[in-house]
Amino acid sequence: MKNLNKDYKNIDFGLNQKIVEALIFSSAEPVSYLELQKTITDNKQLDKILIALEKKYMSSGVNLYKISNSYAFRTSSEVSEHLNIERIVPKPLSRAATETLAIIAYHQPITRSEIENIRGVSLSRGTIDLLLELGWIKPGQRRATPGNPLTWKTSNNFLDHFGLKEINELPGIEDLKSSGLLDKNKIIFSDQTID
Amino acid sequence: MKNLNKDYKNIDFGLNQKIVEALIFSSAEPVSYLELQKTITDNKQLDKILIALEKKYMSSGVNLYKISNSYAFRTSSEVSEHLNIERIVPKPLSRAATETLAIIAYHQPITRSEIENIRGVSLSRGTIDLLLELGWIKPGQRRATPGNPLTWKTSNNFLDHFGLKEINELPGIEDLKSSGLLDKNKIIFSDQTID
Amino acid sequence: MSELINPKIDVFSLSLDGFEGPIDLLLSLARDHKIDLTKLSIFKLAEQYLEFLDHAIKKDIDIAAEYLVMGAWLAFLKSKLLLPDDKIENSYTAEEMSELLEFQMKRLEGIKKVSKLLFKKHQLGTHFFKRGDPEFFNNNNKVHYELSLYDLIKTYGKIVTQDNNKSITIAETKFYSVKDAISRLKSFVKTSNGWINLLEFIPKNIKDKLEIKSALASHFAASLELVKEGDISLRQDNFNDKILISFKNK
Repeated sequence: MKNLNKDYKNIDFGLNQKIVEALIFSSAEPVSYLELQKTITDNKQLDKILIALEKKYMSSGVNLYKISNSYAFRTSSEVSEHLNIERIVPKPLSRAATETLAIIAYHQPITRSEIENIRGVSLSRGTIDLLLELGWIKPGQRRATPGNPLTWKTSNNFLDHFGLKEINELPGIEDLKSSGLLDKNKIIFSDQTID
Repeated sequence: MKNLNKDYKNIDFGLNQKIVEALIFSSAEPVSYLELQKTITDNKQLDKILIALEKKYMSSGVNLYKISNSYAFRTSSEVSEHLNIERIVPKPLSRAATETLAIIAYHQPITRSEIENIRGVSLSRGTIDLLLELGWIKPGQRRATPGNPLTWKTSNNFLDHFGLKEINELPGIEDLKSSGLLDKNKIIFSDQTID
Repeated sequence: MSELINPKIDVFSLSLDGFEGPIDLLLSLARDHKIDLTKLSIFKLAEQYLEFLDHAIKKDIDIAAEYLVMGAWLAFLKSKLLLPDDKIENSYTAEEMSELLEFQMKRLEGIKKVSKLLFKKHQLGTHFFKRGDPEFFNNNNKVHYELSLYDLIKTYGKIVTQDNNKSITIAETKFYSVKDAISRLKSFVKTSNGWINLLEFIPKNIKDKLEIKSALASHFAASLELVKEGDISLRQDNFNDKILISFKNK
């Protein structure tokens, strides 16, 4: 048996790959790395398996997506127009909601009053509520400033929804960064005239 | 273009295979041959695609199954030997359990009778048991009051499930009020005494 | 759809409804007059904003405080631009103020751009799809109960709002029930003879006036019930006379 160690390991790898594949494939929601580790304790092997799976499905109708620290199979964007699947046509969000979502996504973590500051207008009730209901945002740490305001950030659900691996993949984020528009210290008007 | 017919067909075949693959993957129920024909009208090609897909998934963690005249992906039996598969549909938590969990989250550590006090209804035994079983709550210290009642608080599992780093990331009453989750002027908390 | 490019704004037929605040309006004004944000003439923009605001006020449009505050701020900025030497301690210079405003505008414009880019991306459930028929594994501790943070918070919100929490507590009554009166009367069946005043059967230990009345009423109702059952006879010789009970000893 010990002589067969190498072979045995290979068999192990093959089976383990199938297990990981099945675990991710059969789940509708992204499966976290931690979750996968419960089955495949060997991190190195797990990493290899995930790379192998990504390759395997590279040119399939279904692709392996990495979403933050989780993995999910999603239909490939290549076939998107060809699927006659019942689509949930989402109700278009209000301008306030889309802008608020963008502000949270690009400036996270951010407090409510900072959002209001950027938009230059107070946030109507229900905007944060709606984004929370959609599962796209979640509360983050509280600021260590007077009143300890809660911050908001985007969730994995948000990344999943827009097919993003991580926040750095947000469209146009590099431009915003390089032009200094994401600069945290340049919050103006707060102690200025606008409430 | 007509000279390229063969090549063109091949490209077509590849894309069509992806479409069929994606369709079966994303469908909630086995997809019937008839349904697939709506996308791939060429019967011959469709048959070939199905054979190709069956082969492709033959030695995967997920197999293509033919069920009467429909097709579905299912976890392979090889994997299911190692992982216990349950066909369970996630169900929503009962109102009593949700309310109890919410109260524990916001008022922890809290005793059973205090929970009953806030809800105004007595707590059935099963509720705490269920939350305990789900791993969302855990017992805290006993109260130094007559009878030394046990207190309850939320667990790390709870934080994980809701994507929170620490319990104080839970939006507070003020956050709720401004987000519209709570109706203004209707907060009775200030004068509610929880013994 | 194209909120970013406002079709030619006619300043004089404009209402404020279409704008998400004063900076949004400033952006629109800048765009409408093809003012390049990088070569922005703050002075010109301030003038246009104030002109717009002035017009809106004349038209009796309800103007939110935010617009007026910005108006005041711009008027102040304008005056500073006109009188650059005017030095007020602890206050921004005209240049600094212009810069701040420019930054604010550029930042909001940037957000507007990326929010459009974001929603142009393929979206789950519309352009790409998740597994339609998920399977669940027993050994990965997956919770089979669904509960989102939103649900949890919303539930809590409902609990702490009054609507949901109004429970009516009915104080325990001290009234003498008819049922009790019936069993009480029945207990006298064997020991009583002849016509007896109904009042004799009212428990003597009751002190509360209301309770005595209720005992009387329920004993009377009980006596009627017992007549129906054939256990007793009732008699009242005259109106307002005492009510007499006679038990039919079996």
